[in-house]
Amino acid sequence: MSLIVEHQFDDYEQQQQATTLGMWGFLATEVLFFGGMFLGYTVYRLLYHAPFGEASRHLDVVLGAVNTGVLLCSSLTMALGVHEAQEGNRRMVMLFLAITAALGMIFLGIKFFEYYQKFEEHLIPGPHFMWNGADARHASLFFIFYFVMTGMHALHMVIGIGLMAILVFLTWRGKFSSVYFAPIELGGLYWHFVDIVWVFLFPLLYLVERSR
Amino acid sequence: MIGEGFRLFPVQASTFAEKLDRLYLFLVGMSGFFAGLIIILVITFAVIYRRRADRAPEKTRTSLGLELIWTVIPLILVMFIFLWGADLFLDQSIPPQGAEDVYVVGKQWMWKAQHSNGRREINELHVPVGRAVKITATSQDVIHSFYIPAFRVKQDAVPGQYRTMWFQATKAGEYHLFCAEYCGTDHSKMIGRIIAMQDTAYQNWLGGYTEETPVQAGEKLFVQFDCANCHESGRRQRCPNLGGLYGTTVALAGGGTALFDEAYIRESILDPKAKIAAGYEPVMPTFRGQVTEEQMLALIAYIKSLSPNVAATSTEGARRPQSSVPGKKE
Amino acid sequence: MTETIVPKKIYFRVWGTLLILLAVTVGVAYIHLGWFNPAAAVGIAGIKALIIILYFMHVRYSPKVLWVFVSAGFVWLGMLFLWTLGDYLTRSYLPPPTIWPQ
Amino acid sequence: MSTQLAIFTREHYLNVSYGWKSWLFTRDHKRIALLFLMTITFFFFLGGAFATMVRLELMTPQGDLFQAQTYNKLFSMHGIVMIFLFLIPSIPAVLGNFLVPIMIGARDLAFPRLNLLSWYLLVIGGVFTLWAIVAGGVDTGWTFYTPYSSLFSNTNVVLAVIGIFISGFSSILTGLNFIVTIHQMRAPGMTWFRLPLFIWSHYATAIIQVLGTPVVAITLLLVAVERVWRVGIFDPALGGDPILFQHLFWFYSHPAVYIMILPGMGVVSELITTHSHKQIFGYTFVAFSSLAIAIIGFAVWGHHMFVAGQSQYASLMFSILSFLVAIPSAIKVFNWTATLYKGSISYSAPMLYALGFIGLFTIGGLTGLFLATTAVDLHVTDTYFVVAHFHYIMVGGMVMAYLGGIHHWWPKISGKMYPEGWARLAALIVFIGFNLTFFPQFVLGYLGMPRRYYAYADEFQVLNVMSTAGASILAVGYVLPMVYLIWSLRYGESASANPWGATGLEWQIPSPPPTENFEETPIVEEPAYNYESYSRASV
Ligand code: HEA
Ligand code: HEA
Ligand code: HEC
Ligand code: CUA
Ligand SMILES: [Cu+2]
Repeated sequence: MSLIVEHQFDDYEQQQQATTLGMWGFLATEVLFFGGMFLGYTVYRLLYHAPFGEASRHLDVVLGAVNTGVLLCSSLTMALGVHEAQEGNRRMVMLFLAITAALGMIFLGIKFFEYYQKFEEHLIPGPHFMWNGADARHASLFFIFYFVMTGMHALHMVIGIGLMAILVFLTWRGKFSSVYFAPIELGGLYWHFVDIVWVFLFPLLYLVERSR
Repeated sequence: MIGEGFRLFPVQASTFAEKLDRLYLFLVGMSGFFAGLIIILVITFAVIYRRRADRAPEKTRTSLGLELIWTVIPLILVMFIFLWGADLFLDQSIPPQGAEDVYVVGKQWMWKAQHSNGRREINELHVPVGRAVKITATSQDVIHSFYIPAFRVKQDAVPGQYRTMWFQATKAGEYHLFCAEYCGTDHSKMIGRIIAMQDTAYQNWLGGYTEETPVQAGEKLFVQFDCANCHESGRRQRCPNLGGLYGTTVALAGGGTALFDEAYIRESILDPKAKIAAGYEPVMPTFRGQVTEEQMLALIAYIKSLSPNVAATSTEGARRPQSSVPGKKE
Repeated sequence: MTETIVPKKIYFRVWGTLLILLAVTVGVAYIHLGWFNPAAAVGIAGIKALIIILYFMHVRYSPKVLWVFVSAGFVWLGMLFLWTLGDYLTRSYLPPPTIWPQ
Repeated sequence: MSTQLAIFTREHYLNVSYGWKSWLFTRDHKRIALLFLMTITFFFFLGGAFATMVRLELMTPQGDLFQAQTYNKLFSMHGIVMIFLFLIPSIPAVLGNFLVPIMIGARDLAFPRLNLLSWYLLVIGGVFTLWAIVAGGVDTGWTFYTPYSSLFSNTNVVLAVIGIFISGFSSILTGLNFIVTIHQMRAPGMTWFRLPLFIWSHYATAIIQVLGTPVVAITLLLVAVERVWRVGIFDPALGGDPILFQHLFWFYSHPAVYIMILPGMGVVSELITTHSHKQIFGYTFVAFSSLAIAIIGFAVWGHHMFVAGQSQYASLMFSILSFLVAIPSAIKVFNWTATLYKGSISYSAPMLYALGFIGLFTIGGLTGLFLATTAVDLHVTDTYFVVAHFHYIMVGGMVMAYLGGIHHWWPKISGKMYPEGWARLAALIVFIGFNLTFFPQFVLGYLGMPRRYYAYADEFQVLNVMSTAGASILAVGYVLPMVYLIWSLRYGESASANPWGATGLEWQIPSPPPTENFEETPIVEEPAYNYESYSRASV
């Protein structure tokens, strides 16, 4: 187990700082990537307030809330994983990362069940969209956002789970130590970020106008 | 003017053109001054201080004073230009009272226009000299842009939305009409003529025409599409009376209000369930796919005419120069 | 950059707070509060995001440059929202002409 | 190192290893820069070929050479290739890649593998775009306005959009790499205010690349979704607002025009100081104006939408901000001019390009003020006035700066001198051809000739013929450097480490530099452009 310092860096410290900055820079691009969709959503929600509320009531709050809980738990286990990495407990790291990935998969499972429900209810926008409330057009607009945004989020989850798998493997191979664990930390940052996206998606999509 | 041959400055044929050209020439002058200044300085320095073996460059001094000068002077200048431009722009955004109403629909790749008395034109538009003309434009497919260089005005025609612009011609003649927003294959063929005529000639041209006005056409359509069946018969209790509503704010079922304007009427016809008037059942069927954009304009004109106090002066549009996105405002 | 090892206790506390906030969002959504509903939803989400960033993502224990990097994305997102909504919220509110020079 | 012999035997980044693998898998920022150079040169000439055909069609008022749709595809692909595959990567990915690490005294960029990935992404993006072209082209214009692009056009929009999406990530990675490198890898003593201005402008550029590009990526993705599934958020039939697309598109694409000028400004700052042997006038003002442009530049995008139907208030807001963003550019121009005062100005080819840049950029920028004036824009938007404005800045400005930079650092990059006489001639031809091509377009624009027209009214013909004539001169001016630069690789004189008598770390190391740039990490003790102590010796 040695410290890997790439030739362009002076020392390990500098490499560490550079990679952390780089990761946050990347996350800033992700903020704006999702931001574009959030903006579209906000504009249309302002314009078509009522139909959005009604469409939102067709989503399942219980499943959504459970899923949020699942993700928050996975964030905890991720943070604990990094903590164990700092302390150099190889087995605990593997355990926590594996749990994190498993929670991620539970999330995706629930998500796909929801998609399936929507499919059964003919709520997929397009020629087969069926809506018996008022204002089918704007409702279908809501569902476009629902699918595109959660779909894009799910894609990020899939990538995150892949990363966890790789990290578990590398930990198992003994690549990390209490000094060198940067990849785990970066993986953690990515995971938490994806979690944050969902933290916003949940109230915006599921809780639009529940009080009516 | 069409067919006039080579020139370096466009004809000036509207009130706005005169005002705009003054601003433009000012800008040309100012740019000429600055560009000239920079270029002359650069050339002079390059010649005087060209590299010579017997001369070393001098030490660069800094000067906060100079920096401030060339920050503040341009700043003041551009703010002046901004105000001048903004003034003209706001003028241009607000059609004057009593302007001649013309409806324009863009579609790939032609312009259809209709005058207030119903006379239609394709790729041509007759306008009076000396009177303001207000164009309300929309599009049936993609975005187009209604552009009359001689008048220096332009407005995009956006599908699903109504946009207005206005001008007042000052010189009789034939001018170019262009589509200025790229709209597909024959974008460059989506052109036509604006024919500005003296008011009397214009009235003759218009008056010699007997086809129905948009209001009349709209009235017929109102019957033809069976709107009247609900909105004008004894069933009035079940359906709102459309008289006197234009320009007012109507209450919606489930709270909220909406301004009864062109966009709202359009939405009520195409998508009646989007906004339900308070106290009524959502039984009105949609007419999406049945009403063309031109028929829509006629229906709107008719429904506007049911609110005589507003429609007669046709100022409502004036107050709201660019109708909102359909469904805007809750 | 994390020389500081955050005690597990803090992680559990943060996690507890997040779950409580989740319950609060869902609860608030069912009480009719008018414009406050969306504001609360977004506000609570913002708080959750903030504590995830500060604690789980260790920003609280990081140098100031990192704070700048973290904020940048959100500040820029703010600009995107501000100017775009600036258009949508002021469309068609132009005042009537007072005197028209004819 | 001063003798001929030493240069032939010395090991440097070009001769450490041979074979295609040593290039395609390299992590050396200098080699990656050369990979970028070859790629974007290809795209430049491809874009230029489309421009040539556009200009040929416009010689006559009737649409006679091509069919309408062919013409539409030509200008669309001209715009797409030139913007996304040539100009955005041009200076940052080539000169920036080569010079940023060297100028700050680092051995490489922070993430060399990411840097290589960035080149592969550009190539893959380019391949998709080429595929779109070969499969029949795209006819939406480079702006992809909906609903035309999403529902009406029947060309290869999806392929082109994927190409741009991927090359966008190339740009993001380059920017990310620069930001981290500039923060973390400066040599001892290289404080922020000793950085060459080239670095400041690349830092500002990188901010835009990182924070702007993702928005256009998602926007174009949404257009692709709408095309493929035939439902989408910009569809007016569903109540979607086409203007929302324009907001999202310009949120990136206006700042992107500063991606396309800031690096050029950085290059010009270097050229002006070096070739007049003089410290820059007002270093801090020039440095901070780059940041100001990058930041304010994000708040002006609505000036592309004055007649599109946004609220008048928003239009006024965007108008005033556009005027504000012009001020930092003005500051730069004045400071460059002041730098020349009492300098020792050489007429070498890079300097000719730099002086040309100042003049042409000024004209392009000032006409930007016309467009930023709401009332004037009502008339000239979507006419040739706009076309002239942006070619003045992008071709007259950025391409000039790019060529100037390539000449200036050619000795460093290749180890050979370019032929000075030919180079000056080429600079002159470019300058003349350029003005002849694009100045008449200002007049055409105010006369009211709309852009993207393949057939036009007869009275516009004279000016169009002038423009086409100019374009053919311009083509000669661009082909010439390509020829003699390649020629110089073999027959050029060997270059010394510092042929211009310049300050700056890149000139302290041999030409071409060794793989790790510096034998030992340099220690910086003086501000940038410290010519006072220095110049007499090297005149
Ligand atoms: C590198 C690219 C680049 C750059 C740097 C700029 C710089 C500027 N641009 Fe330009 N622009 C484009 C590329 C660029 N533009 C492109 C590609 C389009 C068309 C897109 C399309 O539709 O296809 C466009 C379109 C465009 C429009 C929309 C036109 C329309 O479609 O209707 C506007 C409107 O405001 C505008 C304004 C400006 C301004 C104010 C600046 C300013 O930043 C300029 C600042 C510079 C100066 C002012 C000169 C230096 C100053 C002096 C010498 C001192 C004197 C100064 C003062 C008195 C202030 N540009
Ligand atoms: C980096 C950006 C860039 C560059 C460098 C250029 C370079 C040139 N452009 Fe550019 N142009 C744009 C960006 C650029 N353009 C954009 C963004 C648009 C808008 C597109 C849209 O509307 O969507 C546009 C649109 C545009 C139009 C308007 C089309 C229209 O609206 O209908 C015109 C017309 O004259 C034009 C001309 C030229 C010319 C003559 C050059 C010259 O400088 C080019 C000179 C180079 C050469 C001539 C290459 C030499 C190569 C050869 C000679 C090889 C030839 C080989 C064969 C023919 C096989 N361009
Ligand atoms: C089946 C009966 C019926 C027909 C046919 C019908 N409408 Fe209606 N319309 C209604 C009812 C009921 C309402 C009120 C509920 C609502 O807002 O949808 C209404 C509302 C409207 C409104 C909004 C009025 C307001 O106060 O908000 C407009 C405008 C309108 N109709 C126009 C038309 C036009 C134009 C046609 C024909 C093309 C038409 N209607 C055909 C029943 C009908
Ligand atoms: Cu219609 Cu262009
Ligand atoms: Cu712009």
